[in-house]
Amino acid sequence: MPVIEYIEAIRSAMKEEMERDSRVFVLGEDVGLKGGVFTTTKGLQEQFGELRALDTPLSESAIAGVAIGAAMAGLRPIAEMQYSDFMFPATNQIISEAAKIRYRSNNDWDCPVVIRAPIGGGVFGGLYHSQCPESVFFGTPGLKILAPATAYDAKGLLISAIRDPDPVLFFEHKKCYRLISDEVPEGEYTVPIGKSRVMREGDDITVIGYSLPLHFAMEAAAELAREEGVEAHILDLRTLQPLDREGILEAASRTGKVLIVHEDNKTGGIGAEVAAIIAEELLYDLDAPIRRLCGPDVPAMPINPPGEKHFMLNKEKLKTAMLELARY
Amino acid sequence: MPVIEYIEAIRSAMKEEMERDSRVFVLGEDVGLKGGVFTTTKGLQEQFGELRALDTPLSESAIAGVAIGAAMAGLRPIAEMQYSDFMFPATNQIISEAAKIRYRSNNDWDCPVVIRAPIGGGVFGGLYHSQCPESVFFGTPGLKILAPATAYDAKGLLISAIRDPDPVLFFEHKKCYRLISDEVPEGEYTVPIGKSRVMREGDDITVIGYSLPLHFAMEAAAELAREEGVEAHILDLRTLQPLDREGILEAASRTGKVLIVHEDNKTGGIGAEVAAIIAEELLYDLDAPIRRLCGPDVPAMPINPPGEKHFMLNKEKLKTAMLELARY
Amino acid sequence: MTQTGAVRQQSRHAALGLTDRQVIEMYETMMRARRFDERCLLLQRAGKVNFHISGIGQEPSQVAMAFAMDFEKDWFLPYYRDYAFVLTVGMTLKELFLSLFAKAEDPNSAGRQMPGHFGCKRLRIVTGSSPVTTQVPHAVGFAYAAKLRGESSVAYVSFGEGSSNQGDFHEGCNFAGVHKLPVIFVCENNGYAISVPLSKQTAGRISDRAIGYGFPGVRVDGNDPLEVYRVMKEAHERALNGEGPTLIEVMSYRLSPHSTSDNDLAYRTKEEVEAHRKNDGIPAFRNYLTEAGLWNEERENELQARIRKELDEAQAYAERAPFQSVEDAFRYVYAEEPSSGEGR
Amino acid sequence: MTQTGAVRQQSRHAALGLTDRQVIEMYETMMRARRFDERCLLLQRAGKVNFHISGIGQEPSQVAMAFAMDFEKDWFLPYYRDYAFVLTVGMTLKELFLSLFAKAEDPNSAGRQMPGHFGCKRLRIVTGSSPVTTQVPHAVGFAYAAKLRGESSVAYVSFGEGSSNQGDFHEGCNFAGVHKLPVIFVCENNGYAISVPLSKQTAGRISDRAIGYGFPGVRVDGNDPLEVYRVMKEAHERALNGEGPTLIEVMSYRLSPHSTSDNDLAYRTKEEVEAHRKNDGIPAFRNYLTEAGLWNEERENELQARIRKELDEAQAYAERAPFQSVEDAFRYVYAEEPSSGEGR
Ligand SMILES: Cc1ncc(C[n+]2csc(CCOP(=O)(O)OP(=O)(O)O)c2C)c(N)n1
Ligand SMILES: Cc1ncc(C[n+]2csc(CCOP(=O)(O)OP(=O)(O)O)c2C)c(N)n1
Ligand SMILES: [Mg+2]
Ligand SMILES: [Mg+2]
Repeated sequence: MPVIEYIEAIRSAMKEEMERDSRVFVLGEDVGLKGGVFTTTKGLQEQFGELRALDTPLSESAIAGVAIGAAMAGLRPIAEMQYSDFMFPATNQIISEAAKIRYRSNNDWDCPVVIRAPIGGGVFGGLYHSQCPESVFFGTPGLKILAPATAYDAKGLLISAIRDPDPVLFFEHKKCYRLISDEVPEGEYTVPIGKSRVMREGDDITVIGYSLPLHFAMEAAAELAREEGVEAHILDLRTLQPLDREGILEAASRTGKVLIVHEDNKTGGIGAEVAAIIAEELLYDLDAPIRRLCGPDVPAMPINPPGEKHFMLNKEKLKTAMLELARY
Repeated sequence: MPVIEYIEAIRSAMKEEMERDSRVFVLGEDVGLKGGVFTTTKGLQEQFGELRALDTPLSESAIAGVAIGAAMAGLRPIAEMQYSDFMFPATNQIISEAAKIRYRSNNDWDCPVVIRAPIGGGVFGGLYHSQCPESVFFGTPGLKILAPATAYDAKGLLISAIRDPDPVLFFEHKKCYRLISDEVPEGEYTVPIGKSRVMREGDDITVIGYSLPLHFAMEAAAELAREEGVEAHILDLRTLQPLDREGILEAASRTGKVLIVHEDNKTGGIGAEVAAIIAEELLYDLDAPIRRLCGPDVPAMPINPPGEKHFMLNKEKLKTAMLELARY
Repeated sequence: MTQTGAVRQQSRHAALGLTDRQVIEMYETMMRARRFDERCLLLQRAGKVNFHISGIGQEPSQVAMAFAMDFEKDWFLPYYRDYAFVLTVGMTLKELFLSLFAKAEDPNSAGRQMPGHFGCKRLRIVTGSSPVTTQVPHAVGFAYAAKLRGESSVAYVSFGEGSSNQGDFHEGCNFAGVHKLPVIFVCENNGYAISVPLSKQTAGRISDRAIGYGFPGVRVDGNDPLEVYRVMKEAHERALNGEGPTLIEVMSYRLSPHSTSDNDLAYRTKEEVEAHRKNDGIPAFRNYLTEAGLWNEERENELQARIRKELDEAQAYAERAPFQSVEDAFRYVYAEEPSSGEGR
Repeated sequence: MTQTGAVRQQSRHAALGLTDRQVIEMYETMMRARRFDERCLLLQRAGKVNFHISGIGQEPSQVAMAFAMDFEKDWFLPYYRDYAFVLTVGMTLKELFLSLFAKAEDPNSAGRQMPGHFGCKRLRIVTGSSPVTTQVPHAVGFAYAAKLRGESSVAYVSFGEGSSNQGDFHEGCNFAGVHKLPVIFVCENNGYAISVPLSKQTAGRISDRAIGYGFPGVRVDGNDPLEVYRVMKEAHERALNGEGPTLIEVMSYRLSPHSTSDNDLAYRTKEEVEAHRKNDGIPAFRNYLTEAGLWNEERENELQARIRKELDEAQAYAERAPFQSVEDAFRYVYAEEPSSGEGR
């Protein structure tokens, strides 16, 4: 299987779905002629024309709102938010509208829109080009939320998102775009929404997370196995809404020691819900308190390099936390 | 001490602070001449004039944004969002601006704004006049979030909020406005932000929550004590951000059996964080899994009476869950 | 109307291409909407329903606008006072009462949403919500879909003058302007946003805002349905010709309180309301029809009796109809069956 | 400039009330901003800094606008290209370099935010962020505070033409229009929003949008700083006289790529850029001064040498300066000491 970059996986998912289904189109700031500020949509306007790879005015609420309207009209829009930090002007359209269209109309109308947004830091983007917005949308029923860590999942999940009959937020980690490459089949495939994936098997500790930090966990796990004989079991949630309850409980019970990890800040993050699920189902199977290793409860990361480094998770921080848990 | 209504407590907090401090003013839709759609700001325009009790255009992002600007300029604005369901257009101003002004300017600027919004259902308001928006803002460091359950706390916390040097979201439950009355001192007093309060002492089970459902818990507790000899310990969080970690741990360890309750939907709610805190600190002191009794994971409550009743928490639902936990 | 002499001037409606039958139907629909609305107010006062939000005073323009649309091809995104509009495009009184009583059979939301929150795919009425103005970008999305598919379809979207101060108005209009999309933005300016009068909502004219988006804005007297029809028809043609959007500001007055929860005398006087009641477009339109020889007292009496009967039957049906069962109350958060994902 | 003969016409700048000294200072500040900006681009290409966002081409108008403001009383909410503006109101090159290098001593954010994200209470520059247009309602809030306190203070706020399509532009302008607040909205129209040209951002004229809010909108050539000054001064006077806001659309062209992360040749040609470079307002203003007898080559050489020295020193200082310590990196999420809560 060819090894491709995470960003290429996303690009090809859009391209192939646009070839397959004339209802699919992309819209957003700079997604057309320029091909996106990260080049995620590069080539789409050449291939599909301006109407299907549309440069919009600088207005996120309209990008989301127009996409929602077009989705209700029967199209399959993929709206890009240039940075997830800039999707907050669209919150009302996402939470009040997209999430509630099916429910409020008693299934008469639906809203199959995909909203893509690059999340996360580590790129010297400073406060407003580094945030993780998951917690803002996570508590809203009616939305689905995806956050792939690998190229394989990025492509397979994005295809699933485009074909999904409900609104999907697709959070791609901008640091993964070129850092992460893995095997991706040539042909069409999908990754099911709502299913987590075991990235690594182990019997000593369980790490549950999503997106970029899982790669730090994998590196740390390899070192811990070699250096300390500690075998970590690592679960990639992949879908944040709906969470894969069974997958979480299975992974947690496997070792009885759980470390939850994400880059979004700790308080009110996805990790709280994962911990709560485990605490309400598996209390007696745990051999250690449930730990969370997350971004600090600080508005956003500084742009200066020591500040950013201090803020971000990395292999060392993961390794320390994992070893501590193993030794508990 | 006089017994007053929850809404009167809120009204008098604003009135007294406006008398005391000329920097304080209120702004929002219909807050002036009409005195608010719930009459929360009634009398303020008569007493303080149009400039300090301002009817704004129908635009929540401007209400928040203008208030933020005025706060940076040294005033103490109280911005009203007519229903919390309608504050989402202001999300960007709240999350990207208010929450980050102090941090991003390294303490050069600050943003002492209060944003009040009525939350919750049970008033036949249907999907968009009944929601609880807590989870949307809870994960954002830099904000403080208050949600009083009693008239005493409503007044004391609102005064604290107005005097607080940082942005505060003040979530008042619209069903409490006239349903809840309790003793409130005549003179000026404050309730500290960040401190929970034990509403009832007991040794069998612990109920932790905030806002309206606590009153259901109190009624259920009284019945359970009488009928079953079960004594519930009930903790009112009052402040959601920052959570009172010590208060939570103390209340949880008192009985070892914890039921968390809120009207906001379960997944991704405040209760998840409370459960996660307990699971990371008190695992070995628990005698039962941590339970959550919350609103269903459904976009919002229907307006038809059986549907609304089915959706809302009530004394019976609390009683059942509390008894089940006591018997665990 | 019989035109006997060649010198006889063409009537206003004929000049607009409206038949006698059509103007009569217009009148009947305004009246049906008015009587329905009055009945709702009555039912709320009688404690039979919790809530009603009234469109009284705005019916003539709403009917006229609907008459300018194509019910087979266009898309409709009406706001909560548009009873007369949705009645014109085909919603029945029974359906409106089912919504008022929040019953399961209500096609708008199965009694989940407040009354006045329209939505019915069968009638090409797009589901709406309470947060104002969110529908404006949606309408632009429908218009964009029409352009992308090469379909001859126009999107109608309405909202109040207060609501035109939301960011979504600006963003939606501007987007449509850039891409010359087939959408008609209708601001129903009834003078108040709950208690806040126009003068505290904006210092400009809503219709003038179109200038900044590069398309025409028109202000029209909402009590003159024929003029409203003319203006809408023109906008509809512009849209179909690929000339882009139009913003229409329909001037009217909100004769009822904002909703049944509102005490309007806290912010306006009885006298002000009574003064505006004199400009009511419905009796004026009846006069027009009478002068044109198309209407008389007998027909009026027949109509009133007919509407009363319709209302009684529809109300009785809706009152008796069941609520959505609690088993179904939480359905349709997501699709129950995954779609095939088939392209076309 | 000496005016010897009575017949000698008054110079343009004198007619506007600007002294010779002032126009020279204006010129020097534009040039300082230009050279600073070029240095930043160089430093980024050399790999010494990660990121710069350039204001090249917009300096003449920025300086002119700042000259129309009152540095003691007004409030400034500049956007990320306003280097020349903040230099004029008093930010130093050292401070700008500290921000570029993201150092602790940077008054804007202690090196937390990207460069170009201004904020400095000492200079009455209000802290800004990256999400565009959020500063527009803030400026209205400053203007409202001035009105409430009865202070003679005007708020300046700027933003790009792309950003004027955000809802916050609309909501902020409309709010200020209703309350006739002392605020000047400045749209720096440089033709592009990253890759998207004006024609794909809007079909209207930005300045025309003011009509819909009931206050004047003016379009002005950004390469003519004296005309920009005149228009700003007028707006400032209107604001102080209680006549309300003004919207000013300053026409310019973004000569640099959007930022150092942008490859602008993906969406525009070298030729287009070169054609616009000919209209650069800085040499034109030098010619004006020369013709007015206020400038010559000697002064020019002296200025360039002086600026080079200033830049070298400031850059060297900032390069050597320490980053904020990681112990301090998470401070100031909330106030560290509760405020006294004292009223006044
Ligand atoms: C975003 C939002 N904010 C506030 C409200 C509450 N609200 C409902 S109707 C209304 C006034 C609307 O006025 P206008 O747009 O003029 O329409 P009208 O009701 O006069 O027809 C308000 C403030 C809302 N529904 N949505
Ligand atoms: C809300 C938001 N969306 C997107 C961006 C990303 N972005 C930064 S600058 C820019 C273009 C701004 O164009 P314009 O307003 O014309 O200002 P200019 O950069 O041309 O001076 C974009 C899209 C942002 N900063 N904020
Ligand atoms: Mg109105
Ligand atoms: Mg620009």
